[in-house]
Amino acid sequence: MNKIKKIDEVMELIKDGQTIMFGGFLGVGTAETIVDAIVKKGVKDLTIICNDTAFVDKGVGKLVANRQVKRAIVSHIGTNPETGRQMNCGEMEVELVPQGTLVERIRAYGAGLGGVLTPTGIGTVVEEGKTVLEIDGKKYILEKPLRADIAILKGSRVDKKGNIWYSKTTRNFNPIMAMAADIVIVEAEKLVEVGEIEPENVVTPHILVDYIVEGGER
Amino acid sequence: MNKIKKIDEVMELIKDGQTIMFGGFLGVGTAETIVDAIVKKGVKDLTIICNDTAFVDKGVGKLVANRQVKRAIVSHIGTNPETGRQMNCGEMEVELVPQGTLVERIRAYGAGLGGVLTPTGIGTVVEEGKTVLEIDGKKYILEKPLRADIAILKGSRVDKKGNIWYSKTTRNFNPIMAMAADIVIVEAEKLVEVGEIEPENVVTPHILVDYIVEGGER
Amino acid sequence: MIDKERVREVIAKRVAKEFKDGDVVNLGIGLPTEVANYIDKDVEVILQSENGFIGLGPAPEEGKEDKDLVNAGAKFVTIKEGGACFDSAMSFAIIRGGHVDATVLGALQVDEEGNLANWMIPGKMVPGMGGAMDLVVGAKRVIIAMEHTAKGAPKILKKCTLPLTAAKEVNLIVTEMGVIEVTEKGLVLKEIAPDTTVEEVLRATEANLIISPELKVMEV
Amino acid sequence: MIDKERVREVIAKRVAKEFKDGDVVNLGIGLPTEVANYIDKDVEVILQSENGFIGLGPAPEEGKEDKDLVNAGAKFVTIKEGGACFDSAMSFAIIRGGHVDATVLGALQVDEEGNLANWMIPGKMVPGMGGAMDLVVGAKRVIIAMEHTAKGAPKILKKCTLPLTAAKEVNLIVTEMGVIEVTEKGLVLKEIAPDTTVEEVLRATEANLIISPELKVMEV
Repeated sequence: MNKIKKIDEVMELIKDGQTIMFGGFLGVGTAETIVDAIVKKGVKDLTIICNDTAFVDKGVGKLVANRQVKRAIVSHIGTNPETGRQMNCGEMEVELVPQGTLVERIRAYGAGLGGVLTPTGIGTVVEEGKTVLEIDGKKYILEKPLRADIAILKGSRVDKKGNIWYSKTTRNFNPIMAMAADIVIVEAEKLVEVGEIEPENVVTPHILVDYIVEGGER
Repeated sequence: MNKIKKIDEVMELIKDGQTIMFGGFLGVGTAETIVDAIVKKGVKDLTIICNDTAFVDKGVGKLVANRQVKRAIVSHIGTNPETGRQMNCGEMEVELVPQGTLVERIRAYGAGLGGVLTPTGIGTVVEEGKTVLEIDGKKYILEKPLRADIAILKGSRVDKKGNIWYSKTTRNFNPIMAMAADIVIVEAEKLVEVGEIEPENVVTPHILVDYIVEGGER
Repeated sequence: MIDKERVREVIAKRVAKEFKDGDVVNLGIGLPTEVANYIDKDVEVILQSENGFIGLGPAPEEGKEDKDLVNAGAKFVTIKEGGACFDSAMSFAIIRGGHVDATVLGALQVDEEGNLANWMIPGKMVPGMGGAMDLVVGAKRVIIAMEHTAKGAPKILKKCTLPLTAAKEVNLIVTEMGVIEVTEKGLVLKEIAPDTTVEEVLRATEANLIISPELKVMEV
Repeated sequence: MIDKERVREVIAKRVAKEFKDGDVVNLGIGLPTEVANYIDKDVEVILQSENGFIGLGPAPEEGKEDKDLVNAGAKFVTIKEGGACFDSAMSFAIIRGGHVDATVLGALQVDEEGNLANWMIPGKMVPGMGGAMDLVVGAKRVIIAMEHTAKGAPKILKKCTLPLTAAKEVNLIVTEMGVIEVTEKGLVLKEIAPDTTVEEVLRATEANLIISPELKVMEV
């Protein structure tokens, strides 16, 4: 099984209307080479799931700026004025989710759980329209799992089987999203030989990764 | 803050009737030096939370054999005939929990979640007496979080601040239990200098660890 | 009547044919573990061990055991190049989340609805379910590898009488007598062992069996 | 009237005194970030950064930035020796699970019940809550570091009018005018800035304030 593909090969998998998860926190840990290719391909009506919409010229923000996003499920949009503008004039839908809830909803899908019971958001607009359970005297919101058609990860070191190691703060949502999508594509900053990452230091095991694209340092 | 203690110093924390979590899977990844010291101290009526009750002469099985355990919350007791015997004659209570549910209940407490919604056990005795929720057409058991007074971990390499790295299959329940107890004690197989474990390869961050005991290889 | 060892070999060999290149598989303790010995060399199957790793390899040579590296039965094993270790939360996220393609387990009883009982005999054997309940619920395919009968008594029943491990999760049953698929319509006998008659299989089975119109001889 | 910069310094300095050796603290963007500059050198405070690490250090020298190492505001930072990196699920498990001793955040409004509004102004500013809601619910102590008023209008109210970040989670409010504790009985003014009168504080506060019988002068 050779998972290593050219960027054009994996672009065939990306289609209008898909739900795509992107790792990254304000663009750090986002697969920029793949994002650029999606911008170039110009697919429309995407639902993106990401921590935030980054910046107009960085990370998934570029997809927003290029008007390819129909809906964003994120915790923060403040750094990308284009998201706010499109949201306010009804061009784009935004579902704001507390960051800890967002990552846990993704984890719930990936881990086969029915949802998340979190105290975060109790007494706020976040609880509106949701089931609230009282468990041993404390209230929790039942938050539903989140899945995607595609998850796009950025790995600092990726071995040729697909095992991933993340440098510093590039890890963020990447390993969790690796569990929650039908197809998982990783952009490798550095492609290394199998065995170069010690088994204990692998963060995302290769069985979760379908395709590898070389991205280089950027 | 010096977290490094002599075994006698940490033994002062262990008392009759406590709930104690022990990392380890059939004894692999269990802090044997600390277990031996608890056997020697002879505290009684413990509730232990562990993957299993290991063997009569290995891991937490020694505590069972020495009749220090009032109640065990575990997924498996088959390798320790003493557990079965004490359970059958009413000397000890055993709550059997599916392994994935057990670890997720511990994680739920440590992560501040209200419980776990799992499909595991639906249609079996495991669901008896529990709340079952139907979410988007599928049934899930609501399983409650598990906490402990003390968590006892085994770390393969532990730095002097308390950062832990686990070798091979010794990891198992250890990192999850590190989040779910009031006091966390780690037995270090090898104590290393701060900085020897790369920040990315730390599995249990030092902020979760209260005390370190040197254990050596065994 | 073939001897015990040959029975286990027949079952393990047949189960091994169920996998395709790249499959992630969890093998239970006992007979299922032996399946690994018969996987075609051209098929790369990645074994998951629920105590916390993928890339489970064979037992080490004597004297080369690593005290930190065991399988879910606490036996010394090896890890293949490219393997990865993780904690139990991740291990069961992988299992329950559907990232394991198949699990192979033994059974005390299986029934027409695909219900499975393999974890306890009340008042007699209560070892605990370990990871079995999660594996059966979470794996994409559940394959039961077992002897067709226990001391002559059928194990494939109309309805399980022992406490269940999981309801309606079994996909395939492989015994020394044949291969049975669990379908919406019931149990379908798809393959039959050489030198065995359909009548013999029916006699050894309490459940209703639908005989596949394309019934084949099991390769053993 | 002291100038803006001095106001921020006064607040950050006073908040810095709240920590004891070994505390794990998460500092919000903006003024709270400045608190790090005033922590006593004998007190080791471990800073958590919700984008995924502990051991947050100061900004790197120019030219020594690591593109992979930023804080939750995407600013280049450093990691102290003994720091550790993790994913966002672990980061928020640490936060929501009560493993962070204190979080310091700014506020648009705080009220008598300890309710906090700091994430949106409907129709005007909707940046999203980011990690704030989890931090406020999960941290053992929630410290609000903010200017006492906004363009002369009180920010400490009887009842928040903006959408809440969390209900009843605030423990302490530090402003340039004083230090206010949220208690069961209401808001207690515990410290007052030098050269400030109780009357001035009351006038700048909409909420009822209980004046502590041990009212002290704030060290700034």
